[in-house]
This record gives sequence, structure tokens and C-alpha cells, in this order.
Amino acid sequence: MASIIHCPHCGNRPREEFTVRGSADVTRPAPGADEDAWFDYVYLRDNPIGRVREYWHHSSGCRRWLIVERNNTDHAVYQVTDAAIGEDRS
Amino acid sequence: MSEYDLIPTPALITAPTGRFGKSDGAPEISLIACPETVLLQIITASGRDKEDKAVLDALESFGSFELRNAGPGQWFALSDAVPKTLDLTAVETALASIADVVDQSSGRIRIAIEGRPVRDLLSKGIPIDLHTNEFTVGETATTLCGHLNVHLTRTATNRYEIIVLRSYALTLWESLIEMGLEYGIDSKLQD
Amino acid sequence: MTAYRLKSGGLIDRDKPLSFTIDGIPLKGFAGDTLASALLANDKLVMGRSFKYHRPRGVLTAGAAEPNALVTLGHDGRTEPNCRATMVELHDGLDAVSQNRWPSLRFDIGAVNSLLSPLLGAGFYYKTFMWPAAFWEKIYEPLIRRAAGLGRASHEADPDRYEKRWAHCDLLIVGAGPTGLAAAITAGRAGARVIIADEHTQPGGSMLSETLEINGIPAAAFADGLISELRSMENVTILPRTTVFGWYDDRMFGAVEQVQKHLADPDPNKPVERLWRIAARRCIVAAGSEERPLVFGGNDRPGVMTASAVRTYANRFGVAPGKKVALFGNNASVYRTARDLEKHGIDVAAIIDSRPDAFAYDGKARVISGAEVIATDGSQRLKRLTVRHGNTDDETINVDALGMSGGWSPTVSLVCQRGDKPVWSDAHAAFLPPPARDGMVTGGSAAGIWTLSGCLQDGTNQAMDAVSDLGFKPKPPEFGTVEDDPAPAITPLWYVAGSKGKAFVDFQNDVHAEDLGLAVKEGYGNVEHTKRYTTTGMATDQGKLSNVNAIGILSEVRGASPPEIGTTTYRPFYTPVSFGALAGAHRGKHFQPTRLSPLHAWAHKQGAEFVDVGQWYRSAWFPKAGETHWRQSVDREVLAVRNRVGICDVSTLGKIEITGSDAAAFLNRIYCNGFAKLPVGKARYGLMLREDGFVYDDGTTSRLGENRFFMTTTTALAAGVLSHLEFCQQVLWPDMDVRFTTQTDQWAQIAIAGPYARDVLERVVDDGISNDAFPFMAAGAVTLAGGQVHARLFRISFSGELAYELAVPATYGGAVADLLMDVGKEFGITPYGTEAMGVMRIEKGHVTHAEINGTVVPDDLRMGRMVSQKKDDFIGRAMLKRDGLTDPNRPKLVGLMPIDIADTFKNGSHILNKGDAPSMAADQGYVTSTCFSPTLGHGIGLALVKRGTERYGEDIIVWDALRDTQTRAVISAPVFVDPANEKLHV
Amino acid sequence: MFNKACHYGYLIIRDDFMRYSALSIFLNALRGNKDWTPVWRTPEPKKHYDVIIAGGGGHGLATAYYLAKEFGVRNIGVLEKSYIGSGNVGRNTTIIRSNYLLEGNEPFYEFSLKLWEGLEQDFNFNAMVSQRGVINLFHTDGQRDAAVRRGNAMRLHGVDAELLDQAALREMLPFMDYDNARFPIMGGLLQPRGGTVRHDAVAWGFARGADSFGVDIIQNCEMTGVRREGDRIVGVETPRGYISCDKLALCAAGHSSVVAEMAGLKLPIESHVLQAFVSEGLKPFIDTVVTFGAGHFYVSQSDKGGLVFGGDIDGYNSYARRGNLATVEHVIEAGVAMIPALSRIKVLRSWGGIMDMSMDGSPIIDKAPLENLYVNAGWCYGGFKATPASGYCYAHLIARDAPHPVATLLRLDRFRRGYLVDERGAGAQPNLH
Ligand SMILES: Cc1cc2nc3c(=O)[nH]c(=O)nc-3n(C[C@H](O)[C@H](O)[C@H](O)COP(=O)(O)OP(=O)(O)OC[C@H]3O[C@@H](n4cnc5c(N)ncnc54)[C@H](O)[C@@H]3O)c2cc1C
Ligand SMILES: NC(=O)c1ccc[n+]([C@@H]2O[C@H](COP(=O)([O-])OP(=O)(O)OC[C@H]3O[C@@H](n4cnc5c(N)ncnc54)[C@H](O)[C@@H]3O)[C@@H](O)[C@H]2O)c1
Ligand SMILES: Cc1cc2nc3c(=O)[nH]c(=O)nc-3n(C[C@H](O)[C@H](O)[C@H](O)COP(=O)(O)O)c2cc1C
Ligand SMILES: [Zn+2]
Repeated sequence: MASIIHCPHCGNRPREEFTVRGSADVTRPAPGADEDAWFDYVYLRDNPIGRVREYWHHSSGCRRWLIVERNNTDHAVYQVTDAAIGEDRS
Repeated sequence: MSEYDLIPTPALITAPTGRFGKSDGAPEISLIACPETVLLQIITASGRDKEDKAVLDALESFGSFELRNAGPGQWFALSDAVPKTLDLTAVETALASIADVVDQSSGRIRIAIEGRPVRDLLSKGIPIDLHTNEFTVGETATTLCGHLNVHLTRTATNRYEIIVLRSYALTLWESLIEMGLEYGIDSKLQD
Repeated sequence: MTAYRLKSGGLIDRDKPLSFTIDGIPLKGFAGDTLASALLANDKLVMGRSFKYHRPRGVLTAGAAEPNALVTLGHDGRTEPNCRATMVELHDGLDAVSQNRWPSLRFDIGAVNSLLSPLLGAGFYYKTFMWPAAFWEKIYEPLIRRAAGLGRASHEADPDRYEKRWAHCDLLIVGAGPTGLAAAITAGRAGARVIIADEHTQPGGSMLSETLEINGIPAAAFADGLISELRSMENVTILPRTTVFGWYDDRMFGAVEQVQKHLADPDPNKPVERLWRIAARRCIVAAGSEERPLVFGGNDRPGVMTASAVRTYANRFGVAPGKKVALFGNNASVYRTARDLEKHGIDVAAIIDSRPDAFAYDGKARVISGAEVIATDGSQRLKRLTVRHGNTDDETINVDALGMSGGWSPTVSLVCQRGDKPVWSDAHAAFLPPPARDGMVTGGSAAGIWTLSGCLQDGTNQAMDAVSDLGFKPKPPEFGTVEDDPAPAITPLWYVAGSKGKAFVDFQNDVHAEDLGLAVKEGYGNVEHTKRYTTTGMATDQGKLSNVNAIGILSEVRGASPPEIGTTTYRPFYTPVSFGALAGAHRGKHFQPTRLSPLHAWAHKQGAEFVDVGQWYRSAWFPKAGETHWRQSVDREVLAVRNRVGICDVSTLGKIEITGSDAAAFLNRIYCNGFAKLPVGKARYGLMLREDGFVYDDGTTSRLGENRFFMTTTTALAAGVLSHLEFCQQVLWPDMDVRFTTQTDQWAQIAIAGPYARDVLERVVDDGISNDAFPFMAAGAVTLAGGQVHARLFRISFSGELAYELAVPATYGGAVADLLMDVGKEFGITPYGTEAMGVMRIEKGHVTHAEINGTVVPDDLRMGRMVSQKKDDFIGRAMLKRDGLTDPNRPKLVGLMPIDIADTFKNGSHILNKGDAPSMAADQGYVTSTCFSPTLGHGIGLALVKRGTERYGEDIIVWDALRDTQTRAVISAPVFVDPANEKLHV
Repeated sequence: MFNKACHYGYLIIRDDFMRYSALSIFLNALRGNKDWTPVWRTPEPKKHYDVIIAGGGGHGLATAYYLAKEFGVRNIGVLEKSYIGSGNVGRNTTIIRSNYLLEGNEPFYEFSLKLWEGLEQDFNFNAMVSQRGVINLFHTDGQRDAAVRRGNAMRLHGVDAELLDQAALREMLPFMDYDNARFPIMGGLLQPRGGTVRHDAVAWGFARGADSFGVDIIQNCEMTGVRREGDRIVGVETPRGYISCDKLALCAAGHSSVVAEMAGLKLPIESHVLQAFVSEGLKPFIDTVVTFGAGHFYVSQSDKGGLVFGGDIDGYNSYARRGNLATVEHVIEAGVAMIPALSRIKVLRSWGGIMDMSMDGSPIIDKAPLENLYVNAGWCYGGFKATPASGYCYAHLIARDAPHPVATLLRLDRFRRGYLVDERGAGAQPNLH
């Protein structure tokens, strides 16, 4: 949750060790994509209530970028995975 | 040209040393600035965690190294024995197929802290569970101590080593003394 | 004399007398007293003044919910306002001062507000003080502010120490009453790691005031037995004087421990308070319950308190709150108080029970059932009650203390802090905790279990469940037979109709029953509106005593049930927590860590003045004997570099080693200019954009090997850039083979700049560094002083002179700098600081974060042509093409020179066209950097000016209204020195 | 006797409206305060409104008030999912100021400050507008230069701004740490006309005013869906039934993305939680509003005596109106660093609100790319001070289908076109603004 994040590499760590970037539901468009796709990626967010995926950086730990899947109303965390390595390794 | 001797300056050369805090009875905590010996950062291609054996093997020919995990596929390789004149290029070559090597011998400072109440003291800064059964001898963690990023290793039952960025070493040292006042703390630079 | 100390009994130590003062009056108490019990024992009934009407108030409780008895403790930097006398442990020399009164607690001028009270009803200030408008800040508001507020804070710094610590446990138990202790014993014996915290001086909770027996042993002694056993368990931590103030996400709890605030003589090696951040796998909240006051006319007269407070003062502190005491309740719990008082030999004048069916009381006191207290009398202390019987005439009873009980409210604050709402129970006439969730359960009277045996049993059960769940094998402890009071059957009595005088609901904030009625009438009937309009529940006790009564009254006025009215929102802090505890040791100089360059000691030796740059200290300039103004030093340093040679510590620049077979390809996507083809042994200036197209950071990156680069970033963004690179690799391009290591601390980096830079370096570097061997933008490994040190040398220049940056392992930084100074002596080598560096970069038009302010694009900085048109991808490429980022009207980097060279101007000034009246529309741009150029002999500046590149030679106004200056200046190219860069290549 | 008052020179629809005056208060007091009537009605929703405003926060209520009073639109329904004032208007740290840097913002916020200055007389409710001054501290040359640039920008627009040096600050705020600080205070930028306003009173005053013109304020009535026919909104769904409308004005602050999504619109906004705090009541301690420059902390003192303070957002996406202990500590460390004497003062309560953090840190008042849908969003943690201007400009836009002159740069398409209004230069990452 928001107090303690279970880093797949480091275990339970307090929120202070992490830096949050924002939604992980946007994907960087291919280099040649049209302007709309880029605009969507850089500026528009679904920002839904409920289940969200976010990029959290374990900046004071293993320095891995994680995808934290959580509920933004009760702050329950469902899953934390390494953004690059994915679920299989966590 | 070699009329000049370039003498290294330890990071904690100006750090306060001696006895602090509780003055009755023996100090219960000792704080030691470890010598600045060889410390290499070893990083394998992203996140391959299980290759410490291969790394150690590759390092063997240069002397005996201790590996301390610092994240997935990352270690600090340190050695008190290997001379500081170690040929880094040779190390790079030896490890080329497994990992990259970056010298951190100057960049990261090692501080040891020991004594009966050491866990109590460390818990004033370190958020992880230090219970003797939870963080066992030999375990490592990259974490925080107060506002500082640190790398922690439990080296014996009541002894821990903290690796910290050189520029923060003095701040860490001073805050460890502050945390230790209630137990009595003896601090020294080890040569 | 009405309240007095009993001859015997209680947990105080009559052999340890303590001296203390209130408002300078010396008094005596005993070890084990609280300030409140000691004051009461001295018959000091008036302990505070209320907020709005300044009414004299006595103590209402014996615990954390106390709204009235607030005092100021300590002196100077240790002054602590608003201390609850009920929670202050008495110590020798304690010196308390009463609050919110002038001139004195007995006689308070502010009490005239009481007379004006019809005008000062709930929310009165929203309707008035509007005329005339200008009077608010000058007259009305200062008056209101002065009258409001409680204690007065000191202006001085707190000299004491504070600290924080983390703790982890299997089970956290909040409250060490019977429930908590039973839970702790159960979990502790099973081997679980237990932390049990209680806000009071001693663990034991209500058992410390209890006369019932467990297994034939009085409750207090029984508690003692449990506590000694817990103390002997290594896996159990008992934290007395520790308040768990907040439940945060997961099972993260905040608690504050009074380590030494209660001591006359604190040990300087210890903190006065300690903040605990407890990560618990399970938590049992055994926080007990609060007895509610009854709402009747004059219920705030000193001498009126809750029945359980009466009982605690008598049983635990050996204090009789009066010689003649009455009790008034709507439930059975007053009878236990009556019995205990009588046991102590205190006269119980009457038990007034609002319920028609009298309770079978076996003591002496007269029981008046079906009756209510409608008024009280007495100035500054209770003298008399008016009791209204069903039909007969009102009766007056002379008493000097009244214990009241309006029922019990479970302490649900903590369990509701994460948004769950408590659940109304008619049987309890109270809100019970919400269902257990996320490993957090409530037990004992906090869950509405009123009997001692029930609490012991519930504590046991909850702990059994909690630790079994964690894999332990607990066994229930045997407590033997437990004496019990009957459960307090209750008939709600929210407000005594026909009350005479104000009937207070929220004592501290002076909210009385009529205020609530008025709020409903005016449309503020939603419980949250009522709270805000009347301020009920908003005082320092956060409605612990008043909220349920307010809800009860609202339900009567609105004709809805209490659950329909609902509760307001529970939030941290359970009780107020000092800033000091929450800040811990991170204060003063230790607010943030200090970061020192490896050349700090060297610079210090050279006499540097340091400046804060983020967490770093950087050497700003190096004053020499005779220099009285920083400008003298800086000018000298600049000229030394321009004419001879200088050295500067640039170690704080971010340095990142980038390795891997895709390192070049990766950098090519990170920078907007090309990096793929950078040859080994070369450095290149790079510009990094954000994905939105604006410039993020700049710096040089050198290729040290096919797969090894060394990047420098600005000092400010060292950490940011590293995270950015990691994001790009791990998230955007995980298949790229590239890795990053921070090298900022590994290298001491020294700039050597000036016409003689090479001459100096040649005396230190073993390798050949002639202009041909090591041309401008060369980069590579070198050794120093006969192979003693492996270093890296970069021929890059920020000053615009022939310049190098030499990186040596940090530990050698001081020695190498000394060596450079030594060999450079013959060339007049001069250390220079960030100020001189700043001057030279302005003279050259080099940008820093003064210009790279997050809103500029490369073209604004005249670097548009650097942006690669060939690469199909780099961060920021797509968004850079938008209209707004290519608009020709954008501000562009220019130089500025005063027309009268005696003039100067400063950063942050704006640019206006000559003759234009100042307005936002007329704004042409702003000055980003200025300096006095010793090279040119006058002031110069850089600015971002609309269409600036087309306006060289134009005469404009530099407008600095804040400093009341206007300066004529001319726009120029932003390069003042060596525009052809000839000096770089010599 | 107070009925049918014809205040503002406009006809008040309610005939039991009670105008506040010294006399009315006195007479009511004499009669035991028994005659007061509800400040706003509790109407049943009508089947149709000319304008539906989704969100009964400060902005929604101000919009309704100005639409009715200044633009003659009277058939308005304000839908509020909870009680009015339950949102950020009722939980903010009450600072008003117009010390902005950019052309997109400064004229707008100054317009707002001017409206504040006449507001209480205008809506006949004491909102305790207190122009006690707002100071932003700086600690380094770079921060000073940024402050000067901002102050000069204000002066360009004719707004009051003063540069204070350390000596002046010592005089005004003697208890700050000047001598032992990690980051010594160098000076500050003062806007004397900045200050505080009683937050709840703003919601109540606008509600009372709007109601007096016949606006229906419907509490506990959440908009749960939007009915759309092609590019036209025809009405909204609520638990109390479908309500049709000619125009739909979104005004849901922290929930902007959620209500926009109902209409099929995606916004450049992320929702984040911001915490605020109040200390125990104290006698007058601090007479202005001060913002620390070396950490996240700002403080003022409420008329009740509590120190009202806050800091930075918690940093992660959230719709929970409560925060994290780490942030609490972070804010309070900065507080003690700025004012060491705070150490022995106790914090009473903390709470959170949901911020509609936009991608450039500035708000949006615009018509959506639909025929009759309007968007008011992206206020970040600075929208309280904007309340009157936001209401006024939004009303202007809704009534006239043209932006008010001071809000012409706060358009939705600025992100796509690259005309950002980014005061901090933090870029397209909402939690950095
Ligand atoms: C802790 C904190 C401190 C702040 N400090 C300041 C400050 O000092 N100065 C400043 O200028 N600003 C400050 N702000 C920001 C300011 O409070 C907000 O920007 C501003 O109040 C937003 O506008 P509003 O009043 O209309 O929002 P709100 O009051 O939040 O109004 C939005 C309303 O919409 C309702 N709603 C949402 N969804 C629906 C739906 N589907 N149907 C019906 N109704 C709905 C909500 O319940 C809410 O009442 C602060 C904010 C917070 C949280
Ligand atoms: N006769 C009645 O009407 C009646 C009514 C209620 C309770 N009781 C009796 O009172 C007793 C209740 O026992 P219990 O164990 O439930 O409660 P308790 O009151 O004995 O203990 C609770 C303890 O928790 C502490 N506490 C509360 N919140 C805290 C926090 N946040 N941090 C730290 N400490 C905190 C309190 O100060 C107290 O010491 C039982 O013996 C019961 O019979 C009787
Ligand atoms: C400016 C301001 C001052 C406040 N002062 C107090 C106060 O003195 N006492 C109090 O209990 N709460 C105070 N609060 C907090 C409110 O009780 C409440 O927590 C806040 O408005 C958020 O609402 P919620 O907690 O119901 O979600 C204050 C809030 C604000 C915005
Ligand atoms: Zn990690």
C-alpha cells in the first residue's frame, strides 16, 4: 500500500524509498507515430478511480523501476513487478 | 616528476572521534571508519541475479573478493587484500562476458558499527526489520538511514557495515554518533 | 476547602512528596500524581478558561480526552502550551501556568463574552463584522484573534533532542488495560513479537483505578503481575507514555513516546520524545472507552466531572473531589463510583438516575430515579444542584462535586482513521468499531464489551486469532475468577430538557445545546456542517467526549436516528503530537544532509567562502587578505583565469558511467543531438530534452571506450538524470544493453583553465597533452605524477579559455589540487569559485539552469541547429514540433549591455520596449543572468527576449520595479568574450 | 421583517431570505435566535435545468452565483454528491494571492483577488477575507532571482509585490531560523494584499447567494452518467433520476477526470492527495502567510488560533482523502527547520484532499470539443484563491460561449498546441507541479 511497498527485489520497504512517476498505462508510441498518439502519451491520462498501474522507482533501494498495481481509493496494493523484467522474475 | 608523493586523504579524516554520550560504564557501541580499500561495482546485464558465483570465479585471479549484493545483478566487490594498484582494465576484461565493472573505491565509504544495542541504534534510521532472525549475518540491503541512502551488511551478530557515498560519509558518521549517545559510543578511524 | 487528599489508598507514593507551582503558587503533590490530581488534592478547582466565553473550568476527566484543564509548562524554548493536566506526570519543580485568561485565572476580563452570548451564537462571525469592509484586518480580526486561541507559544528554539525510530512486530496492541494486557500475555507466551503501547505513565489502563478483584487479587495488583511477566519476555516491548496517534496504509502506525518530558532532570544523551513508526503484521486496538458527560444546564461548573474521573481520582490518586458528592447518570456505572466513594468515606449526597426504574443500590446514598439535574450553582465552583423529579417540585441539593455519566463511547478513533465508519448500537447507545479489516481488530470496551471478565476474555480471543493467523500456536491464559459489575444498561439522555443556563456539549469550544439547534434551523444540519458551523468536536480533544452527544442532540432536533445523522470523519492525530517529535533529529543544521566535495578540505585551506548548492557546499570565492568585498575576489579570480590560469572544484557535477554494447545507441536517443558516432577519446556537449520537447539538462559526455561513456550532468539534476536514464532503459527500451553507475562521488573533478592551463598540467600528467595529441574536446585516461594516480582528462571549457577538467579518484583530490597549486605557482595559478565561474560563463554566453528553466527549447538557447534532423527517435523529438515550441515569438537567448556602462541591472528584471508603459502585454522578456565582467570592465547580462535573435543592437529598457530601477541597455549576441572560440583551440 | 430584501439591486427569488446586518443580528438575538431561516433550501431536483453544474464546491457554487447574478441565467441546478463544501473548498489551507509569473495566470488571479476584496459586501456573508500578506521565502541567489522575476511580472500587471531582505523578515517574523539554519533565509517576496479567507464560509456564502436567486443546490446527488446524443449533451443521470439540461458544466475539482470520462472526455490531469494540518489553538503567533523556500512547508494562523499548514502532495495517484505518515514527517521537518519554536507546539489534526493536478500546473476553463459541455478543472493546490474568478469566468463562458478576457490562455488545446502555462517549468508530470 502506500506506506509499505513490497519490492520484488528488496522486500518490504517504506514509501520514503520510492519515487513515483505516474501512470504506467501509457505506452510510448513508435517513433513514427502521429502527433495524436504522442499527445495522448505525453499529456492525457485516464486517471480512473480504483485499480491503477503506476511507475514507482526504488530510488533508495535497488534502483529498479517497478510497476505498482494498486487501488487509489483504499491504497491496497495488488501486485508489484519489475517494469523491465516483468512478473516471472519477481 | 615523481618528486611529488600523492597521498590519499581518507573521507572521514576530519570526522569527530573518541568517546561520546553516556559517560558511566564502558561505551556500548563502537563506530569504526574502515580503511578505503578496493571496492568495485559489478553489474550484470539487466537483472540477472544468480551469477554471483561466476563473478567471484572471474575475480579470483585478482585476489580474494567479498561480494555484497546491491540489487538485482549488482554487487559491491570489496577486498582488503587486493592492492589499490589493481589493474582495472584487466578486471574489466576478465568479467567482460558477465558484467561491467566500475571502480568505486573512492566513491563509497565503509563504516562499521558494533555493540550490544547496535540494532536498537540502527533502527533509529534504518527502516528494514533488523530482528536477528529477519536480517541474518551476511545479509545485505540497499536502503535508507534517515535521509541518506546506504548499503547495509550484517557482518556478525552485533556488527554491521554501512557503505555510503563519500560526500555523505561525514553526515552519516555524525548522525550515527547522535543516535548512539544514549548507549555511550566510541568512534575511531581504522588504519 | 472541598477537594482534598485522602489519608490512604491510591497508587501514589505518600513518602515521595513533590513540589510544584501553578501560576507561581507553590503546592505539594506526590510521586504518582498527575498535575490534575495534585491540583485537585490542593483544592485548585479552576484549571482553565473556555475558548469563547472564557468561563472558569475545572477538570472533567482523568485522561486523554480532557478538554478543560490545559496549562502551559516550561520556560523559554521549552515552553509548551496546551498540556492536558490529566496527562502530565508530576515531577519536582514542575511549573505550570494557566491559559486563556487575563489578567488571572480567577478573574478573566474575557468572561464578558458570556454576557454577549446571545450575539455570539454559533457562526455569529459569518453574519457580522462586515461593516465597513476595511475594518476586518484592522479591528475585528485582531480582536477575535486575541480573544481566541488557547496557550501562548514561545518564539524561541526548542533546545531539546528528539528522535525517530522504526519498529517491526507481529502484533501491536494499543492500550494496556485488561484487554490489552490479556492480549499481550497470550501473544507473548506464544512467542510472537509484541509491542504494547499505552499513553499513560503506567500500563494497566482502567485497572489502575479499579477496585474489582481477579482471582482474589485487586485489579491494579493483578495488572502489575501481568506486566512483570511481560517485562521478562524478550519478544515483548512495553511502551508506557506512548500514544499511538495514527493508523496509516497497511499496518503502519505512528506513535509518540514521552521519553523525558516528565522528568525534572532530563538526560542530555536521550531525546525528550521519540517518534515510533511501527510496521505491525497485526494490530489489536484495546483503547478502552470514554465516559460521556451529560448535557444539562451548568454542566461545566468546576466540580462537575465524569463519574469515572471521580472514581479514578479517588481510587488511583487518593483524592476526594469533594466532601459531598452527587452522581448523575443514565446508566449503571455511577453506582460503582458511589460504592467506591463511600468506601473511601466520602459522603455521596445523591445518585440521580434519569431512568425511571431505580437500580438496586446497596450503599448508603439516596437514589433519586427518574430525575435529572437541570441547573447548577456556585461561582467558580459547584455549590448546589437543581434536580427535577418527574412531577414534584424541583429540589436543590448542596454538593461540591458531581460525577456524571451519559454512557460510554468506545474509543474508535484509530480504527476509523482509514475511512471506515463506526456502527451504531442501540443497546450500547454508542457507536461501535467498524468490522475488522486489514489485520486491524478492536477488543474489549473499545468494542463495546463493558465487563472486566469480558475484556480479559476478548483480549485473549483477539490475540489467539491474530497470532494463530501468523502461524503461532497460542494457548489461552487462565485468569481465575473475575469479579464483575453488571453491564450498564443505558437509556439515552442526550439533553436534559428544561435545563437552566447553558448546557455544554463541546466544553473547550463552548458549544452548547442551543448552538446545535440554531445550526439545524439555519440549514447546517448535516453533521459535517454542524461541526464546522458550531465548531463542535474541533477542539484539542477532537470531540472525544462531545461528538456522540452532539449526534444525539442532532438526532432529536432533526427527528432522525443517530446512525442517520452519522459521525464526522475520524483523522489523525488521536491526541495532539508535537512538531518536535514528528521532526525528530532532522532540524536546524540537520534538517537535510550535508554533502561535501572531496576538495572541501582543500578549498577550506585556501580560504574559500562556501555557498549552498542543493545539499552541497561549493566554494564560491577565495578571498585574499585585503579584499573586503566579494566582488574584489571574484574579479581577481576571473582575470587570473583569463590571463593566466586558475583551478576550480567541479566535483559536484553529476557523473554517470554508462556501459554496455548499446550505450552509444542509447545516448543517441537520450540527447537531441547525435552521439552514436562520437569517437572513442572524444567528449561532446549534449542537450537532453524531456518528452514534452523542453530542455531538461545539459553536459558533456565522453566516450572512453567502445562501450563505455562518462556523462556529466548539472549539479542540480545529477539524481534526476540518473533516474531518467534508468527509466528510459528499464521501461522504454528494456532490450537495450546498457547500464548506469553513479560516479559523482568517485571522482574529484578539477577544472584547470586559462592560457597556462596546459603548462600546469604538463607538469603533472604523465602523458603527452600537446594541442595535437590532446586537442579541444579530447577525453581519455591519463596517469599523474609518475603513474601514482590513474585519472581522466577532458579538454572541455566552461570558461571559454584553454581548459581541462581533470578527474582523479576522490581520495586523491586534495593531493592533486595541492600539486596543481604547487606546480602552477610559477604561472600564477589561482583557485576560483563558482562565482568567478559564473561570470566567465556569462561572458561566454554559456547557459545554466538560470536559462534552462524548464520552459525553453533548444532554439531558444540558440542551439536549434544541434537538434538532430536525422535521428528517427530521441526523447522529446515529437513534441518539439508543436506550434508553441516553434513559435517565432518565443523568447530567445540574447546578451544585454548597459548603454551607460556605469549602469548595472539585476537578474529577474523584465525587458520593455523603449517608450512602452509597463504591462504584461508589453513584456518583452526577462534577465536570466547578470554579472560585472572584469574582462570588459562593465556589467553584462543574458536574457530571454521575444524574437531576441532578430533584435541585436536594439535599445531597450531593463525594468526592475521591485528595486525601483530602470536601465537602458542594448541587445546583443549572448557572447561577450572570444566569439570565434579561438582560445579553445590553442 | 428581513424578507424580500432587494439586495444587490437584483430581485431575490426567495422570500424568506434573511439579509445579515447589525440590526438583524441584534433583533434576532433579542428574540433568542429563533427566527433564523435556512441559508439555502433543500429542493427536489427539477426535470430540467438550463445549466447543470456538476460539483458543489467553491467553483461550482461561485459559477452558479455569478451565472444568476451577472449573466441572468436562473434555472440552474448544482449537483453535489455529498454535502456542499465537502470537497477541496472545505479542506484547503485558505491562502489567497495573485503572485503569479505568467501572462496566462497573473491577470486571472488578480481578477480573483479583486473579486475577493469586494466579495463579502457582494454576497452579504462574512468570509473573513483577511489581507494579511503572503510571503515566499528564498534561500539562494537562484531562488531570489526567480522571486524577483515573478515580483516584477506582478508589478507589470499593476499588482503589489515587495522584495524583503533578511532584516525586514527578522522584524516581521522574528521566530524564524536565521542563524542556525541548514539553508539560511535570504529574503522573501511579499504580496501585501494576499492573505486568507475562511474556507467554509466561501462555500456557504456562494451557496446562500446562489440560492437567493433561485438556484437549486441539490446535495447528496451525484452525477453518475452523462447522456449524449452525438456531439450534444442532453442530460445527466443521478441516483435521484435523470435530469435534462441545455448545458452541462463540469466542476468537480479532484474528480474532474471521472466526470469528464462520463462525457467521453479524457483530460491532461492526474488526481493526487494533498494533506493539510492544523495545530492546537494558540494565541496570535504568526500574522501573515509564509512559505518556506528550502522545504515543503507553508503556514498561517486561523482566527481560531490554530496554525494551518501544509506542504507537498503525497506523490502518488489517489482518490483517498487521507495521506501518508512519510509526508507528514516531511512537512513537519520543514516546519521546524523554518520555525524552530514550533517544536513544542502540537499538531491537532491532519486531513487530505484530492487535487486535480494538471500537466502544466495551471487550470483549464474551456468549452470541451462538444456542443454544450464545459470544463473547469486542473486547479492543483491553488484553486481556492481562484474561486470567485473561476466562477465568474466560467459563468461568462457558459453564458456567452466565449472565454472571459482574463482566461483566454487557460484553454484545453494549449497542451496539444504547445502553449503551456507552466509556472514551475516542471513539464508534463503532474506530481512535480
Ligand atoms: C489540503 C489542501 C490545501 C489547499 N490549499 C490551498 C490554498 O491554500 N490556496 C488555494 O488557492 N488553493 C488551495 N487548495 C486547492 C483548492 O482547495 C482547490 O483547487 C479548489 O477548492 C477546487 O475547486 P472547488 O472548490 O470547486 O473544489 P471542490 O470543493 O473539491 O468541489 C468539487 C465538488 O464536486 C463534487 N463532485 C465530484 N464528483 C461529483 C459528481 N460526480 N457529481 C456531483 N458532484 C461531484 C465533490 O463532492 C466536490 O464537492 C488546497 C487544496 C487542498 C486539498
Ligand atoms: N462499568 C462500565 O460501565 C464500564 C464501561 C466501560 C468500561 N468499563 C471497564 O473498563 C475496562 C475497559 O478495559 P479496556 O482494556 O477495554 O480499556 P482500558 O480503558 O482499561 O484501557 C485502555 C487503555 O488504552 C489507552 N489508550 C487509548 N488509546 C490509546 C492510544 N491511541 N495510544 C496509546 N494508548 C491508548 C488508554 O489510555 C487506556 O490506558 C474494563 O474493566 C471494563 O469493565 C466499565
Ligand atoms: C483552515 C482550516 C482550519 C481548520 N481548523 C480546524 C480546527 O481548529 N480543529 C479541527 O478539528 N479541525 C480543523 N480543520 C479540519 C477539519 O476538521 C476537517 O478535517 C477538514 O476540513 C477536512 O474534512 P474531513 O476531515 O471531514 O474530511 C480545519 C480545516 C481547515 C481547512
Ligand atoms: Zn528494490
